[in-house]
Amino acid sequence: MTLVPVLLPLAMAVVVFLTPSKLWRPRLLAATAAAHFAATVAIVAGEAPAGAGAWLRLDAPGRLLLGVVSLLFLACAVYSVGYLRYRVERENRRFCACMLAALGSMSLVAYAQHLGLLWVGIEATTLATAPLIYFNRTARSIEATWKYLVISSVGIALALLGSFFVGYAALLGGGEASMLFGDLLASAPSLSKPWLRAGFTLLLVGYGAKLGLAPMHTWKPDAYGEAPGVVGAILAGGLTSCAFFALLRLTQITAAAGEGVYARRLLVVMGLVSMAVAGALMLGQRDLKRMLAYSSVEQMGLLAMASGLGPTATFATLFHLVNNAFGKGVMFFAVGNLHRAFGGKTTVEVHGGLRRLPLSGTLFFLGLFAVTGSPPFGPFVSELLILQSAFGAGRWIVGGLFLAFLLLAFAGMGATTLAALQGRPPRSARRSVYRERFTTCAPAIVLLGLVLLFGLHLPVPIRTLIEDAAAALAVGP
Amino acid sequence: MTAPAGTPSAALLLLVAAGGLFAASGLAGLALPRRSRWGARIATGAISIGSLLGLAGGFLALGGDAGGELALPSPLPGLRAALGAGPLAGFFTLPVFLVGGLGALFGAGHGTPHGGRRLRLCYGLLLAALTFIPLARDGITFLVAWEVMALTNFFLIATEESDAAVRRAGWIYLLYSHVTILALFALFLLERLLTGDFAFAPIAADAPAGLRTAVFVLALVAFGIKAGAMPLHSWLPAAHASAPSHVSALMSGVVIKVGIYGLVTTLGLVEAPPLAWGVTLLALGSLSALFGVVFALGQHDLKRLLAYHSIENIGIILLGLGLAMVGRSLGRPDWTMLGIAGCLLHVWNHALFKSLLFFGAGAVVHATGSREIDLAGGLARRMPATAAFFLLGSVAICGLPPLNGFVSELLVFLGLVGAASAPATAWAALPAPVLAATGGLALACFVKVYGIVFLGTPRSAAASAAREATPLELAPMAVLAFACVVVGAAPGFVAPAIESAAAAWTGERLPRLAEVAPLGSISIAALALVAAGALAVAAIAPLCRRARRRQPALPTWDCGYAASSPRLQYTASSFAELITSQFAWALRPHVHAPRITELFARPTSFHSQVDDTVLDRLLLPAARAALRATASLRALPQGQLQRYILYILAVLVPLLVWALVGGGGE
Amino acid sequence: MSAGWLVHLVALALVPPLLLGVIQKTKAVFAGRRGSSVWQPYRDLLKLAQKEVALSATTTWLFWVAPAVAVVTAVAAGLLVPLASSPAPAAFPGDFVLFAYLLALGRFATAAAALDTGSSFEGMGAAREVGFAWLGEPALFFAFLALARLSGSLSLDGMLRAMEGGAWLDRTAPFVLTAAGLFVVLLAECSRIPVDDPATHLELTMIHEVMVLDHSGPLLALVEYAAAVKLFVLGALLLQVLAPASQVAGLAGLGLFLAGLVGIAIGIGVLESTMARLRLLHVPTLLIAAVLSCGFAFLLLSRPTP
Amino acid sequence: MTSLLASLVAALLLVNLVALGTSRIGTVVRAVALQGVLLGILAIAAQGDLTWRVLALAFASITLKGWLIPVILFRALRQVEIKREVEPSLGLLPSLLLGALATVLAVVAGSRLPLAETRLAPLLIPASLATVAAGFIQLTTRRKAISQVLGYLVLENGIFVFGLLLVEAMPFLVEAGVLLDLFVGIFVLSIIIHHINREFASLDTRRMSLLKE
Repeated sequence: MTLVPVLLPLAMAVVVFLTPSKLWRPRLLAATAAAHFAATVAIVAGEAPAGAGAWLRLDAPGRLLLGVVSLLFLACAVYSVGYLRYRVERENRRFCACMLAALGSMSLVAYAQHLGLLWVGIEATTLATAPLIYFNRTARSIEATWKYLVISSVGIALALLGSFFVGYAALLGGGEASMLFGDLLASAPSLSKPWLRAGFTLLLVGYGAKLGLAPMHTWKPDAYGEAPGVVGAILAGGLTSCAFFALLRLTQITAAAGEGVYARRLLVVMGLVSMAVAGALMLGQRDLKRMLAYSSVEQMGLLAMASGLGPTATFATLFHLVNNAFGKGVMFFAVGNLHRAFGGKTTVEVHGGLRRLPLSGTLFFLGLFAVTGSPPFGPFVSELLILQSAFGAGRWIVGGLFLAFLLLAFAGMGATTLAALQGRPPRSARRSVYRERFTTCAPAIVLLGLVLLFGLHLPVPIRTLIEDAAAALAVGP
Repeated sequence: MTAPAGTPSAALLLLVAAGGLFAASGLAGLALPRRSRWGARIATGAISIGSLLGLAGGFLALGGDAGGELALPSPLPGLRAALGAGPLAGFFTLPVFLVGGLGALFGAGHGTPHGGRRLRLCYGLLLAALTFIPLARDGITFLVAWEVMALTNFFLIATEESDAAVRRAGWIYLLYSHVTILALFALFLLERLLTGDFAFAPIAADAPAGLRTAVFVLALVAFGIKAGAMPLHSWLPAAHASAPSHVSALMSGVVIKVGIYGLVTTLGLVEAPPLAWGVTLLALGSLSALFGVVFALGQHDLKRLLAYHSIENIGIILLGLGLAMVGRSLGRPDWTMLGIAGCLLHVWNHALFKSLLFFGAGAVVHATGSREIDLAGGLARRMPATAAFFLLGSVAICGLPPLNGFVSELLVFLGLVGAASAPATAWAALPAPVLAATGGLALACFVKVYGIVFLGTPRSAAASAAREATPLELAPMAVLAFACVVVGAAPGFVAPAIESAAAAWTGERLPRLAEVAPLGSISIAALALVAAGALAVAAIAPLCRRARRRQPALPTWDCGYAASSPRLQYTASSFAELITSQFAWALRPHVHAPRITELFARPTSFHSQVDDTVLDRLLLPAARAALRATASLRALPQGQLQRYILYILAVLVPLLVWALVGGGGE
Repeated sequence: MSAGWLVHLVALALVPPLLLGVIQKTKAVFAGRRGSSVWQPYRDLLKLAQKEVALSATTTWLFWVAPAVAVVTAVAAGLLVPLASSPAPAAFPGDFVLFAYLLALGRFATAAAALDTGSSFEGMGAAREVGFAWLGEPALFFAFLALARLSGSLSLDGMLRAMEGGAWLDRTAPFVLTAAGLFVVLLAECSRIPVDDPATHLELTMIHEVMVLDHSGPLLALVEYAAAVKLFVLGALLLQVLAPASQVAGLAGLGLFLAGLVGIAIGIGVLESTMARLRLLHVPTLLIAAVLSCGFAFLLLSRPTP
Repeated sequence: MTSLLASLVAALLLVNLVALGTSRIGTVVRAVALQGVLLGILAIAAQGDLTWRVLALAFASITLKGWLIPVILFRALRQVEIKREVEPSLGLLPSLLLGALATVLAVVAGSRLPLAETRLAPLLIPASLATVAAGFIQLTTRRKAISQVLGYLVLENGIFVFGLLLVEAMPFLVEAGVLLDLFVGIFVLSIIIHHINREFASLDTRRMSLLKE
C-alpha cells in the first residue's frame, strides 16, 4: 500500500490519456489528486515506515515533501478543472496525463533514498512538465519548452555525474561503494574529500539548474512566462521543492563528511547572487508571469542562503519552503485568472485588476504581501527566524544584504502588481467572457488561508512534521 | 502597582474591546449591498462606541491601572505574543479614540466619495491597528499590527486610485512602509539578541556599544520614516494630500504618532544612553522643524501644506525627546522631565489642532471642490463657523498664547534655555532660536493660509457659491477646538497624565511637572489675556455694529482703481515669495515665469511650484539610475540558448577546479 | 493692586505716545523745522477716538477685533518687562517665551486683518511684515539666551534686574553685541527708518503702515497706541540691557529710567534723520546681522570660564 | 583484457573527435550510434564476471543507443530535410582542436586525481571527462537543434562511462531507469524539434530568441 502515492498517479496518467471524453479528464485528474492527498495524509500521519526495500523509503524529510507536493497538486488539480473549462479550444488529453505523470515523479523523488533513483525521479518530473509548458502551442511557448528541456537536461546530467562522483568518493573511501543516503551518511567521514567536494559542486550546479539559482536561472522566466498559471504553480511550488530537498540531503552528507564549511559558503554565495540577480531583473518588469518567475528565483536564492547558515536555520528554511510553495500557488492562480480575464499578461493589457476581478485582484495583492514576507503571513515568521540565525551567527553582512534584497524584490514586484491592479480596466477586458468561478478561486483562497494560518499560529501537527524533517537533515557543524 | 501578569486589567479589556469594535465596524458594510445607508450607520455607530470605550480604558490605563497581559496565539512556541496596557499605551491611544471617533462622525457627515465600503473597512481596521500597536508587549504582535496599519493606510491613501498622482503617492508610501518593516525586523532581532526575548525588555548599559548604536539607528530609521522626520519624510505630503480629509486628519494627527511611540519606547528601554543620541535627535528635530515649515510655506495645495506642518510639529516633538535624552545622559532629571513632558504634550496638542485643521480643510475642499488655495477666498463670510474653527486651529499650531500649542512649546523652550545656564551644556540651547524662527515662519504660513482661503474676496465661482459645513461636520471641529482651549487655559488638567506616562517611560525618578514648569502662571496668563481681550472687544463692538448698519456696502478703498478684481489680491506663492526666495537653495522652486518677447505682450501666466526636494532631486534620480543599470544587466542574456549553457559552464569549471585542487579549507 | 501693578499700568497708559512725539520732534529739529509739539500724538489719539468707524463690506469680525488684540498683547508684554526699580508684576520662569509669542500674536492679528480687506496693498504689507518678522524671533531668543547665561534666571525680570552695574565692565563685548541686536529688532518691530518709513505715503514702499491703511477712527487709534506701547516695551528692554541701573530705588530710579527712554527715542529720531530706508531686499541681511550679533554674544558668554 | 579495454577507450575518444569534426549531421548521428555500441561492449569488457544483469544492461544500452535513438533522429532529419550544419558559431576545425585539447586536459586531470584501483579507473575517468567535454562543445557551438540533441547524447554517454566504475553501487532498476529517462528525453526532444521546424520553418536556434527582457 505504501507505494500508492507513486504508482496511483502514473497508472491514472495512462487511464486519463486513454479516456475519450474531454469533460471527464479534468474530473478524473481532480479525483486522482484527492485520492493521492488522502493516501499521503494516511501515510504521513501513520507511524508505519512506508516504502519498499532500501531504495524507496519515506523518511521524515520525504514525508514533509510528499505532504507539500500533494496538497499543492490537489489545489492545482481543482484549479485545472475550472481553467480547462475556459480553454475548451485546446486538447487537454496530454495536459491531464502529464500533470499526473509529474505528480507521480514528484512522489518518487519523495520516496527516493538512492542518489541515482533521486536523479531518475527529478529527470522524470522535467520530462513530464515539458509538454505542460507547451500547452499554449505558440512560437514563444515552443522556444520556452526547448530552452527549459535542454538546460534542465544538461543541468540534471551534471547532477548525475555529481552523483557518480559522490559514489566514487565512497568507493575510494574503502568499503563497498553505495549511493544510498543511509550508507553515505554512515561512511561520511571516510569519503574522499576532493571527489566529494567536486561531486557536491556538480550536484549544486545540477539541481541548482532545476531550482533556478543564478546563473542557471535563464530558463525560468521563459518557462513560467509562457506556461499556463497552474503549470507555473506546480513548477514553482512542487518541482523546486523536490530539487531543494535533494540539495538539502547532499548538504547533509557533505557536512557529515567534514566539508560543511565548503558547502555552506558555496550555498550562501550562490543564494545571495541569485537574490541580487533576481531583484535587479525584477525592477521595471512589465510581464506579470516573468515577474513571478524572478520572484521564484529570488525565493530559491533565499532558501539556498538560509540552508547555508548552518543547522540552526534548517527549521526556518523548511518552514519557508512550505510557505513559498503555497504562496507561489496563490500568486500563479491569481495571475492565471487575470490572464484569462484581460487576455494578456503584461501591465500594458492588464490594469484595473481590482475592479475587473475583485476577488482575484485582492488575492493577488495579499499574495504579494505574503510572498514578500510581510506580517501576519507565514513567510514573515520564517524570514524572521532565518534573519535571527544569521544575526545569531554574527553574520551581519549576510543579514544586511538579505534585508536589502528583500526590499529590492518588494520594489520590483510591488510596482508591477500595483500597475496591474489599480486604475480602470480597459474596455476589452470588461467584455471578456471570463467570470470568477468556485474552482478557479477556491484553491487560491484555501492556500492563502493556510499561509495566513502559518503566520498566526502554526498548527502542531505541521510543526512536528517540519521539526522532524529539520532534525533528520540538520547534522554536523 | 502592576497586577500579576496573568490577569488582564480592566483598562486592557476596555482597550481590546475598543480595538475589536473598530475592526468589526467595517465588516458589516461588506455584507450589506453597496447602496444601502445602513453600512455607513453601523460603521459610524460601532466606531463611536468603540471610541468611548477606548477613552475610558485609556484614562484607566493612564491612571496607573496598568499591568496584566492578554496572551495571544503565537505562531511558534519560541515567539511569545501578548497584549498589555501601560500608562504610555494609554497616553498614545487616547488621541486615536478621540480623533478616530470624531473622524468617523466627520466622514459620515461629509458623505464620503465612492469606494465607501472599502474606505469604511480600512478606516475601522486602521483604528484597530492603532489601538493594538501601543498595547503590543512583544515584537510579533507589534509587527503584525504595524503591517495591518501600513496596508490599511495604503488603501485609504489610494481611495481615488483612478488619478495617477494618487497611485504614485500610494506606491511611494508603500515602499517607505516596507523599509520600516524590514528595519523593524532587524531592530526586534537585535533586541532579542541583547535581551534574550522579543518582549520589550530593557537593554543593559554594558551591552556591546556597536549593537546599541545599531538599535538606535534602526529605531531612528524605522520610526523616523513613520513619523515623517526630515530627510525620511518624502512620502508624507503626497500621501496625506491624496487621502480623504477625515482620513488625512487621522493620519496626520494620530498615525504618525505611532512612530513617536515606537521611538519613545525603544529609547526608553536603553539604559544610560550615550550623549550622541540626544544630540542627533536635537539636530534631526531642528532640521525637521525649520525645513518642515519652510516647505509648507512654498505649497499652495491646502492639504499638502498641512502635511508639511505635521513634519514641523514632529520636529518639535523630536526636540523634546532629544532634550529628554540629553537630560538622561547628563543626569539632569529636570531637563528629562521638561523634555519628555514637552514631547508627550505636543503629541496630544498636535493630534488636537492638526485634526481640527484637516477637518476645516476637508470642509473647504468639499465646499470649493479643489485643494488649491488660490481658487478659494472670502469663505469666512460664507462659512463663518468653519472659518472660526480654522482660525483657532491656526493660532494653536503657531504656538501662540492662550492656546495649547504654546504650552508644549514653552516646556521645550524652558528645557533648552535651562541648558544655557551651565557653560558646558550651552550647545544644548542652540535649537531654541531655531524653534523660535520656526514659530515665526509658522505664523507667516498660517496667516497666508487663513488670509487667502477665508479672508478677502472669492477668487473663483465655486468659492463664492460655497456653503457652510453640515452640523455633523462642525460638531467634531467644535469638540477639538474646545479641547485646544482647555489644554491651553488649564495645562494643570493634563499634568498628572503626562507625569504617569513620563514615569513609565524609563522608570527613572523624575521631578513632578509643576516643580519644573510654571503651569499655574501659564493658566493665569492665558485667562487674563482672554479676559482683557474680551473686555477690549466689548468696548469697540458697539461702534463697529453701528458702522456696519450705516454703511453696509462700503467697498474697500483701492486707490480709485476702476476695474478692481479678486485676482488683484495676493496669492499663496506671491505672499510667501519673500521667504521662499530666501530659502530657494533648499526649496528649489520650479518657477514658470513668462518671458515677454513681442512688442505687444500676449496674455501669459506665472506659476511657481515647490516640490519635495529630497524626493525629486535625490531619490527619483537614484531610482531612475538603478532602473537604467538593471536594464543594461537585462540585455546580457539576449535569449540565446548556447549563451545560457556557457554561463553554466563559466560557473561550473572554476568551482570544480577549486573543489578538486583547492579543497574547502581542510 | 500692589505698587508694581500700579506703576506699570500708569506708565504703559501714559508714556508711549510721548516717545512718538519726542521722535517726531527730534526729526523736525534736525530738519530745521519747529515741528509739532511733543504732546501731539496724545491729541491725535483723542481725535481719532471720537471719529466714526468705516468698515469695508468685504471685512469680517476679525478686521475690528485685531486692533484690540494688538493693544492687549502689547500691554501684556509690557507687564512682563521690569521698569528699572519696579519689578515686572507678572513675572514667572519662562515668561520671555510668553513675551516673544505675545508680540507674535499681535502681529498675527494685524496681518490677518490686513488680508481681510481683500486689497492688494494690505496683502503686500502683511506679506512683508511676516516675511521679515520671523528673522527677529531668533535674534530675540539669542539675546534671551545671553541674558539667561549671564543672570542664570529664566524670567525676564530676573534676567534684567539681577545684573549689577559692574557686570558691564568685565563683559562689555557680549553686552554691546546683544544691545546692538536688540536695537535692530526694535527698529524692525516698530517699523522705524532703516527697515520701514512710518511717514511715507507711497504704499509700494510701506510695510507696517500699509497693513493698517483701512483702519479708521477708534480702530486706527488703537493700532497707533499699540505701536507706541510696543516701542515703549522694546525700548525698556533695550535700556535695561544697555544700562542696568536698578540700584537707584524709588521715584528717582523711575525718573532716571524715563529719561533713558526719552534718550533712546531721541537716538531713534537722530538715526531716522541721518539715514535713508534700506532697499527692501537688504532688510533680511540687516536682520540676519542682528541674529548673528546676538548669537555671537551668546557664544562669547558660553565659553567655559578658565 | 586491459588491452581490449584500452583499445575500446581509444576508439571512444576517436569517435568523439569525429563527431566534433564533421559538418554532416548524418555522420554525427552514426558516430553517436557507434559510441553507444562501444559503450555496450565496454560495459561487458569492464566487468570481470559476466552476470546476466551486466549482459542485460549492455544489451539494453546497445539496442537503445545503437539502434532506436538513431532511428528516431534520422526520421526527424528526414522531415527537416537539412543535411549540413551550416556555419556553426565556432568553426569545425577550432571545435576539433578544442575537443583534442579537452581530451588532453582530461587525461592530465585523470592522472592527478586520487584513484581507487589501477585497473579500470585510469582509463575510464579520463575518457568520461573527455566525452563530457566533447558533449558540451557540441552543445554550445552548434546552431541546429538536432546537433544540440546530439551534443546532449554525447554528454550522457560520457556520464555513462563514469557510471561503469560504480556498477555494483547502481542497482539494475536504477540503471534501467536512467536509460528509460534518456530515451524518453530524446523522444520528447525529437517531438519538439518537429514542432520547431513546423513553427520556425528552420532548426536554426538563432531565430529562436524572442524571449528576452
